[in-house]
Amino acid sequence: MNQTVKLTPKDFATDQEVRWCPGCGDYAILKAVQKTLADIGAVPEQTVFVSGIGCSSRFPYYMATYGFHTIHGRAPTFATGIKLTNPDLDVWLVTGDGDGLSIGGNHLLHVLRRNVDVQILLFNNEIYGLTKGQFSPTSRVGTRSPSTPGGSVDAPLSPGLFALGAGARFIARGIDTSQKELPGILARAHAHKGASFVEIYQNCIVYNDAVFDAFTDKAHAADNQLWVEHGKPMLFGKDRQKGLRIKPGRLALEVVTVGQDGISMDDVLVHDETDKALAHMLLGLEQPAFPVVLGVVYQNPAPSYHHAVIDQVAKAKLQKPSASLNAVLRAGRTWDVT
Amino acid sequence: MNQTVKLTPKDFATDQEVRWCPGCGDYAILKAVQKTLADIGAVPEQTVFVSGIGCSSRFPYYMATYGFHTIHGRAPTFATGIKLTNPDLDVWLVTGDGDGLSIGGNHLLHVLRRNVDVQILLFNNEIYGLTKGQFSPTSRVGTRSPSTPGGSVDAPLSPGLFALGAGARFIARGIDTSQKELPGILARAHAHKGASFVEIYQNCIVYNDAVFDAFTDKAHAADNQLWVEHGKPMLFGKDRQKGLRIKPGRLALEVVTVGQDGISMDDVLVHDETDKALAHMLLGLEQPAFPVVLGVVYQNPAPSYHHAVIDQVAKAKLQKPSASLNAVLRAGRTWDVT
Amino acid sequence: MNIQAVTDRDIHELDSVVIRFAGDSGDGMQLTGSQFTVSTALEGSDLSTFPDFPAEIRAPVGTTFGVSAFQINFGSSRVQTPGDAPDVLVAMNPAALKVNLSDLRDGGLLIADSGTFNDRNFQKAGYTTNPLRDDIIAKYQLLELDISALTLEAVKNMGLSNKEALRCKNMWTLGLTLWMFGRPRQAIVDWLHTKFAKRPELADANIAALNAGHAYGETAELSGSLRHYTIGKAQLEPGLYRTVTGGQALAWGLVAGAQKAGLPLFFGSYPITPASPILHHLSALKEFGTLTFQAEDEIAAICAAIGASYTGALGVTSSSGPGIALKGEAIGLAISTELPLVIVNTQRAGPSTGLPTKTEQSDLYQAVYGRNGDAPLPVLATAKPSDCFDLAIEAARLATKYMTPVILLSDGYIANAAEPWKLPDIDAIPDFKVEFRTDPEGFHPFLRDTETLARAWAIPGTPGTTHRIGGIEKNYNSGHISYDAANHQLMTETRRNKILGIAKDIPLQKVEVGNDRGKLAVVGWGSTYGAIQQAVMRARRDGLDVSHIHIRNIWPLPQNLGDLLQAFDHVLVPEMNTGQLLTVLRSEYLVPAEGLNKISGQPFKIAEILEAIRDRL
Amino acid sequence: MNIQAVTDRDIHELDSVVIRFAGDSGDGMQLTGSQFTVSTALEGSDLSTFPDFPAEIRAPVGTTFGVSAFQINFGSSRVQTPGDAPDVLVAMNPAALKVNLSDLRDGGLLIADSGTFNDRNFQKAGYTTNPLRDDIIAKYQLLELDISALTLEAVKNMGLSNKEALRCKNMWTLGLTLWMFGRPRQAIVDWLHTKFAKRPELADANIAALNAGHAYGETAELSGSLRHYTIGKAQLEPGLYRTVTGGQALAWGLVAGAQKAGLPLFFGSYPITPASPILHHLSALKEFGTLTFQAEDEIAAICAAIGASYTGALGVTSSSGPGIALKGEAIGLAISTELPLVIVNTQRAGPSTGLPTKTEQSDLYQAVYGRNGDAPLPVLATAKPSDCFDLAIEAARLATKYMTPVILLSDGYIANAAEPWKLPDIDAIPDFKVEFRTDPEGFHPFLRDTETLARAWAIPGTPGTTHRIGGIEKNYNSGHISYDAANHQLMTETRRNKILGIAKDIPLQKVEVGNDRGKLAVVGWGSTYGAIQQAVMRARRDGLDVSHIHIRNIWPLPQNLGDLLQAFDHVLVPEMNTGQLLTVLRSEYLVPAEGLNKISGQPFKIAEILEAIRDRL
Ligand SMILES: Cc1ncc(C[n+]2csc(CCOP(=O)(O)OP(=O)(O)O)c2C)c(N)n1
Ligand SMILES: Cc1ncc(C[n+]2csc(CCOP(=O)(O)OP(=O)(O)O)c2C)c(N)n1
Ligand code: SF4
Ligand code: SF4
Ligand SMILES: [Mg+2]
Ligand SMILES: [Mg+2]
Repeated sequence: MNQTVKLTPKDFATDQEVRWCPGCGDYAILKAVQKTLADIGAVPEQTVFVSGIGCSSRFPYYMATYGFHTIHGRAPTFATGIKLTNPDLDVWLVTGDGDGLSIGGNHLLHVLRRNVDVQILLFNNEIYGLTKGQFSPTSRVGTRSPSTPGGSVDAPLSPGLFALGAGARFIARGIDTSQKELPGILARAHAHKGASFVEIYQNCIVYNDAVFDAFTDKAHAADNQLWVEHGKPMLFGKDRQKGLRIKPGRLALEVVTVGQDGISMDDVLVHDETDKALAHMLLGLEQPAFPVVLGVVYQNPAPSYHHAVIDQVAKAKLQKPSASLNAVLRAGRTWDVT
Repeated sequence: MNQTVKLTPKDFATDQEVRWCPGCGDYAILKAVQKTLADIGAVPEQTVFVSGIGCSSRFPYYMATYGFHTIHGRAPTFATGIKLTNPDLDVWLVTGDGDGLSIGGNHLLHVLRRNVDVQILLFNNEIYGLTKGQFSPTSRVGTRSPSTPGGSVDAPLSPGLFALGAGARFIARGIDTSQKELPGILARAHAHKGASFVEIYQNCIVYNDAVFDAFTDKAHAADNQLWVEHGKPMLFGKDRQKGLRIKPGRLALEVVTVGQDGISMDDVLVHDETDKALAHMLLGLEQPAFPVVLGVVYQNPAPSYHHAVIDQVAKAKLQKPSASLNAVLRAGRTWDVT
Repeated sequence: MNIQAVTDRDIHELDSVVIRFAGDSGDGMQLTGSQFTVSTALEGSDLSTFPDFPAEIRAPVGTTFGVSAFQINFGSSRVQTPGDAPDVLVAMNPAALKVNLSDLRDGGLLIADSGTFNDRNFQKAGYTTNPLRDDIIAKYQLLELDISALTLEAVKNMGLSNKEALRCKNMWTLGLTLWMFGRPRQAIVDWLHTKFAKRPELADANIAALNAGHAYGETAELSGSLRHYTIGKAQLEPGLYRTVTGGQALAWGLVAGAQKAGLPLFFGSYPITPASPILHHLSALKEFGTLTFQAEDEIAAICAAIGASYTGALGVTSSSGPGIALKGEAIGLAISTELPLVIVNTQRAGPSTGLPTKTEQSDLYQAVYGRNGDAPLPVLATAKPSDCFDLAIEAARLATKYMTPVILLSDGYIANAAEPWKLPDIDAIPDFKVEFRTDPEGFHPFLRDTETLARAWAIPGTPGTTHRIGGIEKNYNSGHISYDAANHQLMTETRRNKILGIAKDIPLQKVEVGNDRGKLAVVGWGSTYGAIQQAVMRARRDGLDVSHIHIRNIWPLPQNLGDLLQAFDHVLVPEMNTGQLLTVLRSEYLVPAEGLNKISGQPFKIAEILEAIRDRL
Repeated sequence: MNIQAVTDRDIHELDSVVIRFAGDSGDGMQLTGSQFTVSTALEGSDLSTFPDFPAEIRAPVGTTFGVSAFQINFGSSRVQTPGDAPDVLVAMNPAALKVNLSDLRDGGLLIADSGTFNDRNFQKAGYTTNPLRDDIIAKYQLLELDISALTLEAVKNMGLSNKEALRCKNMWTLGLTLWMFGRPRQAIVDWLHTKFAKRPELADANIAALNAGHAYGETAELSGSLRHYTIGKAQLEPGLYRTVTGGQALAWGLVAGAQKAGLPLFFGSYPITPASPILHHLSALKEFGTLTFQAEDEIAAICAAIGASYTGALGVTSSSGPGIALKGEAIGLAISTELPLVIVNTQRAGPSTGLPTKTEQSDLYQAVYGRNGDAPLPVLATAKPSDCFDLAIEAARLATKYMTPVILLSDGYIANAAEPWKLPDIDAIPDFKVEFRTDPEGFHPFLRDTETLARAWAIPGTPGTTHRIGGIEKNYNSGHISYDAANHQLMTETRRNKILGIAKDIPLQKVEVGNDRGKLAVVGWGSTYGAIQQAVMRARRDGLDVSHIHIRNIWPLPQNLGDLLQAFDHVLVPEMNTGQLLTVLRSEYLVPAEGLNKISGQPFKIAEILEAIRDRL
């Protein structure tokens, strides 16, 4: 599975004209993914992109690999069949907040629970783009959309907390425009064995423009983005003077400023991506009181689903080396008619 | 909605012969539910039991209230339509680990996320009873069943953690045979406004007998059941000398014995059912290292879905008091043909 | 008018014109078209429109797959279709020309914005050279105008960015075309004022562009090709009119249906093209007590609606083919529990995802036969936008009177097309108030009305009638679950007879045009209505013995349909599918009907059907 | 034998007997029946069985809805059906009597365990007095034995609890019946030893009971009603035989089909009655490399299977009506992407949840027509258990050769019934190895074989053929997505013609029994095979001009079927539904076929069809 010449991001682009709206965040993600594949030395014919339906799910058409643009919400199930049939394949799954969390929530739940070895990229634009802008399960309360002219009333879902509850063992977050960090996160997702879940905040310029500005635009980025790294103190802010610590005596986090009221560097919590309780807290932090936690928030690997499945087949083959259907049919009670 | 004569549990039983296997845990749950309805003074015609498909989902036929035995996995969606249409109704939802977490996982997710005001009882017997014993999403790894003669390999889901990740605001646990505690838990679920989720460990005597013995049978009960109560220290064990405390300096719990190596009553953690982080830890505790946490683990109310939905309708009616369809049709550009 | 006369020898058509506006998704062609429609309607012309937009939300500028078009056919005679071939084509850029030119009829007028005809755009559209210099253009009358420049000129120093200024191009174009056909501007001026209430400078600029385009037509020295035409008023029935799309009419019809049934309306849906407009319209009609529930998927949408019906509302769900496919199991439950439910399918081109923004009639099999078990239900199909209103009410009537789910078929063309609609008086529509069962005496949930066979409907909250229902077979005499063999036979036959009995309660099949016996009957359903009718009318003018039969009740079929079809030597069934109604008619009546099948995602042209008629007579 | 002769004048039937074992779910009647089947088969009788169990897993003891029954028809002539009416009824308790007595033919033998005929059980069964003392019993030959006591006696001092001891009742009964019909015990003794290997005391006790029952028949002084009968061997084709159920045969056929195609088998399924046995059988055949995936629901099951096919496996999914309903959208995708897939539907009584454990043929509409869009696919239907093996292989052949999903219809009766099966030699079955596309030269995913119209199948992992597919319409010449109108028409017609073309590749329709022209053709499909054939054979013996036509290829239909049907004056179509194949035949061939419809969840009786034949001749 190793290749001779190193491929470039361009080598992963198809000749198909990209059909997203000008200015759509999907373009940036496409760029980051193509760069990632080049960086990790992916082999095009060993790589499969699977998606459901939505603007985001158009993704496979633009990757010069194998691709399957399936039906709405079901991508995880196709990916499971693909991976079980040929575990050598490197399977990427692209979905949206509607595709993956509305109609497809159950399949996402079970692909994570089973820990199928695929990289799941959820493009979260907090809206249904392709169907012209209805609110989605991640839309904030009050979202005005064609189906909610008076504002939506459904409480939004947190993709990260949902994934954690589903038993996900790799949970990361990125931003469409964070070209510096995104490829690294995607590479880690790829390196992780088992299901990896990456939520990418993606701007829908037509139907939900600027929903993420509070933490994505230049002005607020530093004070509202906390990029976590395993083993490093969780610092953020313009001159990284702000940090997170455990509220003394409580099971909660608080924002502190190093150098203020006796807070020293040692008070700042060091990120442990293997700590599930910490992951639960970090994924649950909400603006404006807290920054948005980005990067690899949780990783705690376990054997992939296909290993166990294939082991059982291997064991059966070992136990019955020369398995013959003729023999199976003739096992048990038979009689001769002459 | 108040009644004159107080009804007894018997008044909530139908004339239909109960069709579960002799010895099935469902009988005990039925008994507890009928008692609960009597205790809370439920009004039969104002009460609706909705279920999917499964042995557990046969439940409505045995309740002398309104009942809808729907299709597999979809009960939460019917319940949502029922509650929105008539919010005065008291809606109970009965599902199983297959009905609610396998085919129905997505609907359970969204009914919890939307916080629809229904009581959800999930009978978890860790097996598909009605279809003769295949493993379910809560079956432990290695479960031998007709579809997994070599043992199941899928990692099981934790219903409680799943519910928490879905945004549930009331999460409780009980045992079919815990007739002492169950009615109280069900009454609290009923009192809770919004979606309440109750997982009930239920023994399937035919296909999964004794899976819960490790903590349900007399011998092990005391040392393996931790019944939590808001504001009370989390103690368990024969003479309630064991307790939970936060591992010093860590985001984790540990079992301590009061009176041993300097542990005093004050070290034992007091249950705070409004603490989501604590709930996450309690629901994640696993045997044998920890007891099974039972009772109301988490409650943190928020307005029910139907309020917001109906408020919007009310507002619209206020704004357009004498709404006339004739007027709507004639609004905008019209012309006369003479 | 001469740009018509060139080809069309059919005098009745002389007084109608077909215009197509085509441009980039960003050029606002749908707005241009709909505003032209409004002012045309206000002038009392009959009209029919056909918006045709791309699947992509907003494809890259200048690409062929980003081209959006809007066609309108208007005139002083009955129009009924958006017209086979445009007489006038407005191409705002080379890509629009590339996609649409072949449709322009020979001798037709081509208006092109030369301002966009540059090398970058040629290349994006896949041209190597300027197509306007191509020989093929000779077939047409070309009018080249630098609309871009003219627009910029018109709105300069009005404080707009260049981008904003260019956005006014469509209004300039609209102004010009309005002048050509003597349509007034006031309605559009008013509309622009309200639309841009918050940004008056934009309103002013757009109005300036509109007027400039109009003035240009009036003053400019132009080749004879561009002249001022007058189109008389159409002979429409007297009354108050508005234009309406299928999506609007269907939403309003559902509200009316619920009112007539005396029930609250519960609408459970999950967005899908081209069905979403119904959800959008109803979401804005909450003042009627309508509950709209955007569910997590199509299954949740229908199940919530069934739950609502169970609780005493008129449950309605709406989707398109792929979404309806997901509802099959739940429809079976509604049939088994005998609860009222309206299921709207706005059909699109399939199979699978297919062509979401293109129209087709290929879900008839799914509607009539597409369920497990013996699971019959009534199926209705709308013929045109205004028809959606009437049939939505009829669907509500049948659903509540017979306690059954009803499938109402529309399609992407009907949903988006507009036509003039003589406004009904809601109060004059007879109602069909539902009476819930409240008497506990002798009640069980499957007690039946001896006449309709509908079961008793007692809803939660009613004292004394508590009961349990579900999808398992029920005892005919108690409603309790029953595994009895004879009972299952009885219940299956009862469910079947209940639906077949509806045939007694629906209009007899009438002949739309022509005699009720003869050489050829052209039998249609759904949105082929206009094209078939025009084709049959023209054929009859040419003296051909042909009749038009249009079926609204797909199942059960009208009682007299069999005899009617037997009375013709030939039966031709044009459908936008591979022959689905055909199967039903042949198996029901054993008539040797043959199909005329178009599966291109485009509506039939009158000429296509006319030709098929001629071939057979 | 005389207990036969009483009513049946049909000499060919004299040498066959129908026994029904009926008792409580806990009484082990299914075991008794299947063991009786084995030893009967070993004696070389032809046989057909009908297990009929309740929907409840284990209903409360003694209730009528907890009654489980097993019927076997065996004899020296071709048997084909489980028999219309039992000659011998074994009733282990009053509830079993209540449910089954009416089926026992007049003069038949009733064996009742008087040990269970007490007031508590009478009341549970809904009797007020002892039914054995009722007048109706006079019609039958009653043999009252306290089987409970006799069993306890037989196994006493063997260290069993009373409960365990009573569990041996069924073996005592089996022993008695084996004696009656001269069947050997050895096979059962062996089986008991292996079954209770871990608890030898139970094996011994059961064997003791078995022998005691047998000895009782031999020694006891009995009324003439109980005699020792001998039933000759059936004239079956020479060869090695075993008994097989439809579930087993289907699972094995799928494994064989994958082997013949040279592909790994991927089976994605979600449990549902009565389809689950296929999942269970395949889950135990991992040594063949079979992957079985129990998915979270039916949609996940089929989508995983499609993903597997996309990756180069033979994807298979299996369910029953309600589950198949959920797969409709995904089937459309498999049709649109033209991937091989086998979809097995083990039909049950509907609509909705219906009667899960009862059989029906009411999903034919769903199979042939039940999708959105023009979405044709081949549909096959099995006639009997052993047929499942052959058609599973045929389904795999068509799916891979034509790159299409194939629906294979079975039903609950076929799935659970057993019949003798002449074992095929797997190696002698011709294979149809798949050749994946590996040549990048000129490749695109929708390149077609000019003959079959199947598209090129290149799988992930293959260098140089990377490509993208999906449910949006594809360009005929490049496989890229295309919204072009003419292309959609071409692709739709191509998909249609590909499926219709399969008619050239399937057997011509043959006549099972009788002439290929004449007065009446009885046309059947699926599990009505045996009943129709027996009825037609009997009618012909009575000199009636009737033929039996059995259709395995439901879609496309055999090329000669139309002409064949035209050659008969009357066509009668018996179906366990309200007339579904009937619709297809009438619309395809315009033949005035009429239906004979049974929707009771029970298989047809020979007499029912025979009567319908007589009525028409
Ligand atoms: C079965 C089915 N239901 C509904 C649709 C319509 N549909 C297509 S994409 C979509 C939602 C897309 O939202 P999301 O997943 O967030 O993707 P985005 O367009 O925002 O990237 C819907 C409802 C469909 N194609 N199929
Ligand atoms: C659409 C559909 N798929 C599958 C089934 C078969 N089925 C009925 S119940 C059930 C699972 C029941 O398991 P659970 O929910 O745990 O209920 P239990 O019987 O264990 O109480 C299944 C798979 C069905 N009835 N409908
Ligand atoms: S609609 Fe939104 S998400 Fe879709 S392509 Fe356009 S900008 Fe992107
Ligand atoms: S199968 Fe199990 S869950 Fe179902 S009724 Fe029997 S014991 Fe209860
Ligand atoms: Mg989105
Ligand atoms: Mg269960």
